[in-house]
Amino acid sequence: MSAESRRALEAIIMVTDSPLEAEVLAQLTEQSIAEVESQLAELAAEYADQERGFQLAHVAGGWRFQSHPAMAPYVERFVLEGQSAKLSAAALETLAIVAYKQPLSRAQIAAIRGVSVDSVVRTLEQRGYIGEVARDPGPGQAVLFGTTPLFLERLGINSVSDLPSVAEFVPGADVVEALEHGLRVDALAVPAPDASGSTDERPTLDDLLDGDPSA
Amino acid sequence: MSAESRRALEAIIMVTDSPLEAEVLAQLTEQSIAEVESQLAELAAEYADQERGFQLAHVAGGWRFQSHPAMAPYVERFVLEGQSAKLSAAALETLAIVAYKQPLSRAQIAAIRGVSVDSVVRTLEQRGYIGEVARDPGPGQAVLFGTTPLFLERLGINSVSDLPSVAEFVPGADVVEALEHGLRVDALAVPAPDASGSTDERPTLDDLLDGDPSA
Amino acid sequence: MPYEVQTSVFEGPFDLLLHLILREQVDLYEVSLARIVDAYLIEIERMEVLDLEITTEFLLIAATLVELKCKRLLPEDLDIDIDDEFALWEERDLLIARLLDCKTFKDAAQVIGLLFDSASLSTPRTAGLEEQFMEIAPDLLEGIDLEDIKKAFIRATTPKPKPVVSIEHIHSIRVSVTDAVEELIDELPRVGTVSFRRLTDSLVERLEIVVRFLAVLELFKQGFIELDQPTAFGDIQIIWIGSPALGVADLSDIDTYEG
Repeated sequence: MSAESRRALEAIIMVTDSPLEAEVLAQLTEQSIAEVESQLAELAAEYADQERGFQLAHVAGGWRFQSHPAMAPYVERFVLEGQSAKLSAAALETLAIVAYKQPLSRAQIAAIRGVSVDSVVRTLEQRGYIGEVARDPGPGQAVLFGTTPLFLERLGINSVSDLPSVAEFVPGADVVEALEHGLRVDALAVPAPDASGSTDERPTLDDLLDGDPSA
Repeated sequence: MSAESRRALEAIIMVTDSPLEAEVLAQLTEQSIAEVESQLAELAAEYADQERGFQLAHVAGGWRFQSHPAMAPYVERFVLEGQSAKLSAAALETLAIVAYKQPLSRAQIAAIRGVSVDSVVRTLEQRGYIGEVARDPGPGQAVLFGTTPLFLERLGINSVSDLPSVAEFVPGADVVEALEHGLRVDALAVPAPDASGSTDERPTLDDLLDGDPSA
Repeated sequence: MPYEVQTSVFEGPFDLLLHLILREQVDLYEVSLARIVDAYLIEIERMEVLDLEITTEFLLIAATLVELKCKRLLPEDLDIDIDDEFALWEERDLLIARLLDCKTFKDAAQVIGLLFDSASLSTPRTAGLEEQFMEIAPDLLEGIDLEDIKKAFIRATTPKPKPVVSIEHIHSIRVSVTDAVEELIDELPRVGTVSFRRLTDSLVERLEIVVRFLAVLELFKQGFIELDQPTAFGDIQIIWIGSPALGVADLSDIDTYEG
């Protein structure tokens, strides 16, 4: 089963955006940490032998794929030529939410966007556009994010109060709730207000389809 | 220099967050697009031969690393969120129409589906699968919709021309016959076998409207 | 049968027709036209902007179906106008062509669904740049202005459409002709005579008024009521002449009585 678990390790590490601890990998592939570590070392050696352009590296207590240092000139060129400099729609939306609703937690951002925002938040943080501005006083003491002076500078404004007003715009109920509770909202779990009771006396779809003369 | 450039390709694609065009890769590695494409194909084949847990995939006009489909059970355990909810049948049908007939207007979609498509079009737009690609030059300047690169990405295909030909879906003679029978004009034609009994009675006005003479 | 489950199966008249003819193999004779017309009315109501082009097409198709059914049900007319006959065939073929088109994309949709499913087995790598390259990366906010930020915020916080559409159907079904007929049969015997304006003055939606008008016509055809309109474009008087003992449950008996 070692071949299978080695493949699984490659797959998992390929799609994560921050280094993964051997412990987590051991759980996911149902092996001991020692087994995982020996497989990771094997894989790393294989990539080195095959002179791949990437490495399996052990950084910050975890494992990740990264570009090979020898290839840095190509990556730099890619970065400098601006090909990497597109702020994705997801990143822009996240930035906008933080700008208008700060301070707020990662969980609140995720609840508004309806998806996990870890990697986007990290990118924005790394780029220096958002940062930790406070801690939630509640249990867990979640990090609360806000925009940075760099963000204001890049947009050419003095403070977030200079952002265009969105006062006339009413956000969705899910957004309001997410901001109030900081909890993830499951749209399906919320019963639609008019879905109950009133349907009883209405004709069923059987009626709608009923054309059978012999019924 | 081919070994070097293959390494460079691996390194660059490793640090991108969306599919990268062969054209960009060709510029960065100072090769022709054809050379780049053949190297990318070689790399993809190597990973497949070596039964890696990841693939080099050609999607939405670019190249990206992704986890191997066979490893989905492991990756799913890890990537819990971010997986968008499945599309409804109505949304898929609308998407199929846009994919095959683009560019086309909301009214044209509605005419094909025989239903109002306002809300489903909005859902697909919000998901980022379709978008405005042009304006009808005629009066009213209706928005014309087309599919987006994200749609191709989510479908794992490189371009809409990779979709199976629409000719494959044209209903067979049996369907045409069934429709012709069900909607036949001739009053003297033999009634369908299960319509027995009711046909010899003189139809009432209610039959005309309701088709339910004896229920 | 749970209501929602059933409604979500059919989306509109084409879907209904395709299902009835292809799956259930029923004949137009057996198909309830009033229900299909209702399905069209529901679709027209669901449109956010009343699109004249679509509405006209919907009505044309509904009219074709009614004409086909009339033709099939009424005794053979000996002096058939050959032009009318051809026109009907032409409309029928047009309708079949539309249904085939609709079916084509229904099948294509399944393949697209399968592609989605198989592609979802692979997860893309989106890790992006490593930290050491961040410093040299050009400003991501290049070319982004305040208006873009505002638009992105509005996009991100706009109410998302509910994933379940069937609720809209349930709501729309309130305006079915059958419902309106049942309401009238319940109400008219008590009031005896009433004007159409009076009958509809509590209704807000134009569609509800139209549906109620269709219901009145239906009752007139069935012989339950007399209609009187003293002046052109004046108010219509509705006079109940049906048996006062008849209730909603007896509506279906009328058919056998007449037949």
